[in-house]
Amino acid sequence: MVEAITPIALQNDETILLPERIGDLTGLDQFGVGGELLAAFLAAFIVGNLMLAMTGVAGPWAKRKITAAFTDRIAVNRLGPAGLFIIVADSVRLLSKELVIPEQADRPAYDLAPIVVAASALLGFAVIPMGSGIHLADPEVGLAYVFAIAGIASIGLMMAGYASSNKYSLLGGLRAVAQNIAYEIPLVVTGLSVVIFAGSLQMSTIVEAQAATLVPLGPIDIPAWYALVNPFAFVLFLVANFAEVGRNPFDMPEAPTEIVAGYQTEYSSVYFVLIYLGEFLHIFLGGAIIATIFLGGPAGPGPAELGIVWFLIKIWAVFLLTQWLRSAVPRVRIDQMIEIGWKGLLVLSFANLLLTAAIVGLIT
Amino acid sequence: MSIGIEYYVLLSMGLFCIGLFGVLTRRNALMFLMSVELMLNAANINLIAFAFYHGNLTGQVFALFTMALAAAEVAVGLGIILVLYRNFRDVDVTVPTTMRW
Amino acid sequence: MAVFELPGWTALAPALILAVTGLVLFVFDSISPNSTNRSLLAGTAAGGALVSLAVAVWFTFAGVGTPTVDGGLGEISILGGQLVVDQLALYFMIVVAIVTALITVASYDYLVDHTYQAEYYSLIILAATGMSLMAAANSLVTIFIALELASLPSYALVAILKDNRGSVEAGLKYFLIGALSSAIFVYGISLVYGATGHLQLENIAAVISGGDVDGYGGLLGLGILMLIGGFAFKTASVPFHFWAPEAYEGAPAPVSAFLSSASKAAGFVIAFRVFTTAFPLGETTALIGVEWTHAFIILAIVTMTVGNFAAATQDNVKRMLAYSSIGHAGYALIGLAGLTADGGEFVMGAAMMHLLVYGFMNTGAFLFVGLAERWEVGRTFEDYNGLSTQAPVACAAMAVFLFSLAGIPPFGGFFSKFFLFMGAIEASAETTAMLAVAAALVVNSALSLYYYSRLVKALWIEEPSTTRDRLAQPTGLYAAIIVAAVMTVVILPGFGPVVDTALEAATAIVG
Amino acid sequence: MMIEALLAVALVGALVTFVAPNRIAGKLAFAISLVPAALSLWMFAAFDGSGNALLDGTLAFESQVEWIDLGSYTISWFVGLDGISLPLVVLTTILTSLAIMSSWTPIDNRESQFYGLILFIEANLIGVFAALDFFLWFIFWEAVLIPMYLLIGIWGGPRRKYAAIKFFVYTNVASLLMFGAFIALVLGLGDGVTSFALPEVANAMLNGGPDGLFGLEGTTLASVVFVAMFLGFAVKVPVVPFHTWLPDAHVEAPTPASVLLAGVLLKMGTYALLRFNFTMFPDQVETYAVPIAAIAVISVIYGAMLALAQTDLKRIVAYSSVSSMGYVILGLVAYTQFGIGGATFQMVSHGLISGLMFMAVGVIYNATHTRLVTDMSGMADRMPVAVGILVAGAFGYMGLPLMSGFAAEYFIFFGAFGAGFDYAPLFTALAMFGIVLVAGYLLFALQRAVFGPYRLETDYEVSRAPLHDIAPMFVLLGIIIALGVAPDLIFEMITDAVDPILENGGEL
Amino acid sequence: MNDWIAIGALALVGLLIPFGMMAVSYLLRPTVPETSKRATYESGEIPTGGTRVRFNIQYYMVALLFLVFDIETVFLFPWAVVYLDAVESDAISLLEILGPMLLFVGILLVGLAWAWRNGAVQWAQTPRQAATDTDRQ
Repeated sequence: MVEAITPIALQNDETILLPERIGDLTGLDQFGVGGELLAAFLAAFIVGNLMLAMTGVAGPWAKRKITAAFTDRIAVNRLGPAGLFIIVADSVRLLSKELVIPEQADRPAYDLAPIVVAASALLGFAVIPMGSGIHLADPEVGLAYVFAIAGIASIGLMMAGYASSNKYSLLGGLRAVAQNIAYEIPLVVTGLSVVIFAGSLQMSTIVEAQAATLVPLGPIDIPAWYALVNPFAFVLFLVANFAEVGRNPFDMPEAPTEIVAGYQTEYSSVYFVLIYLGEFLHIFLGGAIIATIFLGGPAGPGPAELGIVWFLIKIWAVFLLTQWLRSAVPRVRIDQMIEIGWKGLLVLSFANLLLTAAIVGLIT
Repeated sequence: MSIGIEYYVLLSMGLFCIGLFGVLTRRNALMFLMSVELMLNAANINLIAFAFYHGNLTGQVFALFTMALAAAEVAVGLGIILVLYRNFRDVDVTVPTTMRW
Repeated sequence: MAVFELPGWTALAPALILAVTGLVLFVFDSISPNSTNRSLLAGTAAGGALVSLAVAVWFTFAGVGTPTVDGGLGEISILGGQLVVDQLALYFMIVVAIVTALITVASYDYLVDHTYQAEYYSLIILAATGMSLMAAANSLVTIFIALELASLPSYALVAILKDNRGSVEAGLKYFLIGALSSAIFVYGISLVYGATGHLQLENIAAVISGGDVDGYGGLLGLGILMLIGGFAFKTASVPFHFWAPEAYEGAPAPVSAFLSSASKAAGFVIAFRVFTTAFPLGETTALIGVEWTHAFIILAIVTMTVGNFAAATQDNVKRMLAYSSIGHAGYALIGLAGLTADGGEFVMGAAMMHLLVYGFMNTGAFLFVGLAERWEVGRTFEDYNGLSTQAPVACAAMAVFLFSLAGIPPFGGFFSKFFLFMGAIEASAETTAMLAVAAALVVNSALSLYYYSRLVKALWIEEPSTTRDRLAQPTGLYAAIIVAAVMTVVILPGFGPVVDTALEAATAIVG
Repeated sequence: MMIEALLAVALVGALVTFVAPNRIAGKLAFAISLVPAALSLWMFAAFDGSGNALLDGTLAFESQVEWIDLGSYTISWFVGLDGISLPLVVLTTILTSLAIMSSWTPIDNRESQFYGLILFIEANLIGVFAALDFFLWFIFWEAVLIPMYLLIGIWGGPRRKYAAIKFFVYTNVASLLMFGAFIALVLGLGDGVTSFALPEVANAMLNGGPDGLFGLEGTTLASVVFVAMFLGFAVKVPVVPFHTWLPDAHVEAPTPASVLLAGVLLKMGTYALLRFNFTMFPDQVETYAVPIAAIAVISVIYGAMLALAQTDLKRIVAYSSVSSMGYVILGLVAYTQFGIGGATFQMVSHGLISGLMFMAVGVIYNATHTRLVTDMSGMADRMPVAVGILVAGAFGYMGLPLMSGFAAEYFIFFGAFGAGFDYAPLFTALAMFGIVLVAGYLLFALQRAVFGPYRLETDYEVSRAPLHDIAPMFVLLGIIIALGVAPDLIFEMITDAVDPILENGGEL
Repeated sequence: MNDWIAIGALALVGLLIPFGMMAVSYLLRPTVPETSKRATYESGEIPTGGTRVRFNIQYYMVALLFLVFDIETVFLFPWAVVYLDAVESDAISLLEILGPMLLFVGILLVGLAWAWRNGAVQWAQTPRQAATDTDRQ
């Protein structure tokens, strides 16, 4: 009874994905499966390092610059143009620090946590269409996949908090989990209100659906970006997303004034780098999701080859917003955070979902 | 890319047996719960694989329901285990012996 | 009687009414979380159960499920046959509703100064919803969902006395074995699905009859075996009976009554439906090489023997009742063991009658134990000595329950048990093993008379071992117990309609 | 609907009395029990049936309603009276009223429950004698046991628990045996019968009989069923060697319960024997006539000898009942008009006489708190009336002419002499020897207990019994003498019901 | 070309990068073993007590709540996906498409309201509540 399993649900295959392009360019696709695998690996390598580079820029440099600007200071400006070389210096500094591991640390978990945090964030980008053909994979369950992968991070945080055997870390981890789960549901449900418009979970389809014209405004057409179609959902999603990535005003998992640094208290050297990296990747992943399902993905004026540029601009805009809030908004208390999540956002997101559905049903 | 149905069945049976083993050997209520979850997910694998195999979606849909019910079961179970801990200061299923077994 | 003018889904009314009642209770509790307004909550719950009962009875007499050739409305299938309302379904909906009503009324007194009033009642009602959905479920999906809907609240109910170690332990054990069995059940479902490619019972039967599953005989057989495991848990029969004594002894008495009567009945209705509808005996035997009735013959004998012999050795009344309920599960299993390729509706009908009568007498017996717990007279036979000097009426009712459970006239238990015996004899024409079952039935009944009359002796003949002060007379408990006793007696002259309904339902499902 | 009325009155009365306050329970129960008594007497007067209930005779007060339809079989509410059952019904109702009155003195705790149970028993006894559908009959039959079990268990003497359990177990096992046998018979009859109505089963048996079951062929099955049912009923009667529960039960039971036990419950066994074995299985009766007769005679002699050895008055009466029941069996197995008729007559008469004896003993016991003949002497001085009635009853037992006992035994012996089976005269002669023994032990006991100088080994102040203790005994004595003077009061209707039985075997 | 191969490849990369960085740091970093520095950091104080502290029950409540609510989205996903097609195909009325989900969410919200009113999602209790239901936790 050896029979092939034939997938039922068909996906739209017209989008040409990065691995195939590379296969064409390098001629790897003649070499059968092996070639395909190699091509896929190359593509993944490109995407991975792109993200790495972005975080590299953001973490040591952009973050400081932005915060400095808000606090009317001049941040790093010694090394290189506009102090850009601080990136190299910082990475070397951090990597060459001694790795101090607490005695009662729960070892395997303690070591795994940073990797989980970093890798989970990176994996999310697999399905994000970044324009200019930089689109690694396009499964028909893309959106669900992203939410699922992003959710893994909280496991990593919990591991970190638990394994460090430190009261601060434990509390931080718990807070991180409580916060993630509190805002996971509003996030997903609001995302679903977009799916109702697009009628698919596939990222490429969602992006294409936003290419339509909402209202022609003189010469330029306002595109049907869902941020414009359903701004309410956009705001909800934005708020929930900030809580998900644990940034102000929802950064009590690592509230330095309360519990030192939360789950990362006991981490140093490369482990700290990884967690730090993971957090920034998460911020960018959140930005990527927002850009994709609300801001039309890589869409923008000019030729399609510029897609990646527009996409990066949108991501960085979200990043900028997070940093802005970081310096502008105070931190909420844990109980406030929980109540906002369960009593406010959850109800609002359900209401948004049903209203969207009703309106869509009525107008069509 | 096509994989024979029997591999899926073998996988799920393996998973099921692991879960059963855990159920039979573990004394910690939480481990017991996890083992049961393994068994349920083994069933899910079966359902989805067979759904592809038979070319109808019934199995997939049922798998969704199974997940939901499994979660509900875990919720109730954790609640009971919490009360257990309150009363017996332990989550070892062999500790409570108020009534003879 | 304008049932047929209503849309199809209203045929589920008995279950839906219960569901709504449960939600209403939740709303009550959301409005005033700490309210312990017992009369309101118990009233709502009992009211819902009674309305559901009334509707089910109305449908039955309005002819829902009776074949249209007999002037009935035919069976109504909902959601494309996922649920089906026929006589079998209605019959067991009635059983569940009756038990639920008794329980809720009795709980009114049992739960005095209990913190979680509303939760308790809504859990009871939701579990009842699940059970009456089980009666109507016609697809392995709906069966599993209804089963869980009935089980999950039950776990919580058993453990609802949070500070009572016995209750918590009982809840844990009930939950662990329940979770295990439901996992096995789902795996069985997945295997059956793999073999047949369908989850709806008729389609499964069609595939099996078509013989399209040749390659998967083994898979199917294994799946059926696992399904039997699931039923065994729900009906508290071997091999998944371990939980029963613990759960029933530890749980609050009304909950024990609920589980041992309604839950058992619900478990049996899905067993009846699945094995008669989905796995037609002849064709299935051709595929898996062995008749599944043999499994039930063995289970029936072992279960009734284990239950009764264990019960005979108990000193704790509640535990004795728990084991005896295992024994009764064994009796009811005869209804499945006696099925034959070309009939057996009589024996199945007998099992259904037994479950109905059992719903009254067993519930009453457990409620009496609840009354005794309320009086705090203790748990063993000795503690019950001479209760009749102080509470003759309740003790008379208990005597009625016990003699009826033992199956001696003039009580309802006599007829149902005798019909089971007749059915076994009848079936023995096909399978000689049924003679052994009939013999086991007789022997176990004789044995059960011993330990039941032990309790009667303690209640009526022994002198009180200790001097008790006056015993309270809680209204609700008394009312429930007396109603149950009256029904146990009255059902004997009224057995005609019961037999007709049960036999018609069985014929409809078997034939 | 008369029978339903009887049952309804008794059952409702039982419930009412059960919940009535203890003070008035006794009087209330007596008042209620008068209604069935009156009704049954009216029915006795208005009796218009003829022939045997099972052998398509015309029934009196018949009513039949379909009850349960099992497809292949139907069970129905089917009651009716014929010449055999009517006298027993009357006996039941009258004896119950008198028993209730006679228990006002001895019963002094939980009265309401006591009288409620008595009335419940009465209802079921009426049902047993009136029911003509096997299931109906069996339900009443079994329903008698539970209240009697409780009566003995709660209000009995020192060894009451043992006695109650013994009674319960013996009779239940016997019922189970009999029940299984009858079901096997019905199944064996196959399509011959479509219901459990006794007449139908009887007809099916008499034309053709069963056609085998589980590999047994018809005649074997019939014999097995006959033996099984005979054993089942024999425990109830009881006959030696199944009699051991009886002395315990009688001695431990409170007086009124013993009255009912000896007066009516034992008759259930013989009545069932007559209805089932001796009506449905004429061939088997002829086959097993000799062993049955042997058992009967053994019961007579052995019972009498045991009675001779007792010093407890109650025990003496109990064993004497065993021997009297032996006469009944003998009469039945004789299978002649006078035999069976006499047996039936003996049921009634023994019911009356043993009831009388137990009451008398009870009255004496109430006063002296002892029943041992060795403890007392010359009671005649102190309680002349009670003792007088006791003596009268004893003479009734011995078969003094002009008392019902004489007529009954005369009929039986007359019938047994003419019986068809081997050695019938021999058996009868042996049985007659039993009378001598009866006279022996009764006179011996009386001579020691009630005559001679007054001596009492208890420190109770013996006074005359109150009227409501004596009155029932006078009533009974009256009936006994009436039946003795004019047996045809009931013997006619009895023979009228018995004759159809003999048409299927035996000789008129 | 299956998408999941690419995703698997990215997973590989996602593991390679951390391990690479670890390798680099292993080459660079010094190791000066000294036990005192490995003690648990509590803002420089001497660590007190174990780290397995019993934390607020509310974390647990919220987790349970999440377990139930998050799983319900399992049912929302398929519905949301097919919703548009279902609406556009006028085979079935809007009520049949929207009604069940309204009912479903309605029941969910009843549950949420119950949890809300019974303080499952409430971090700190007001004194009144603490007085009325002490064993709520």
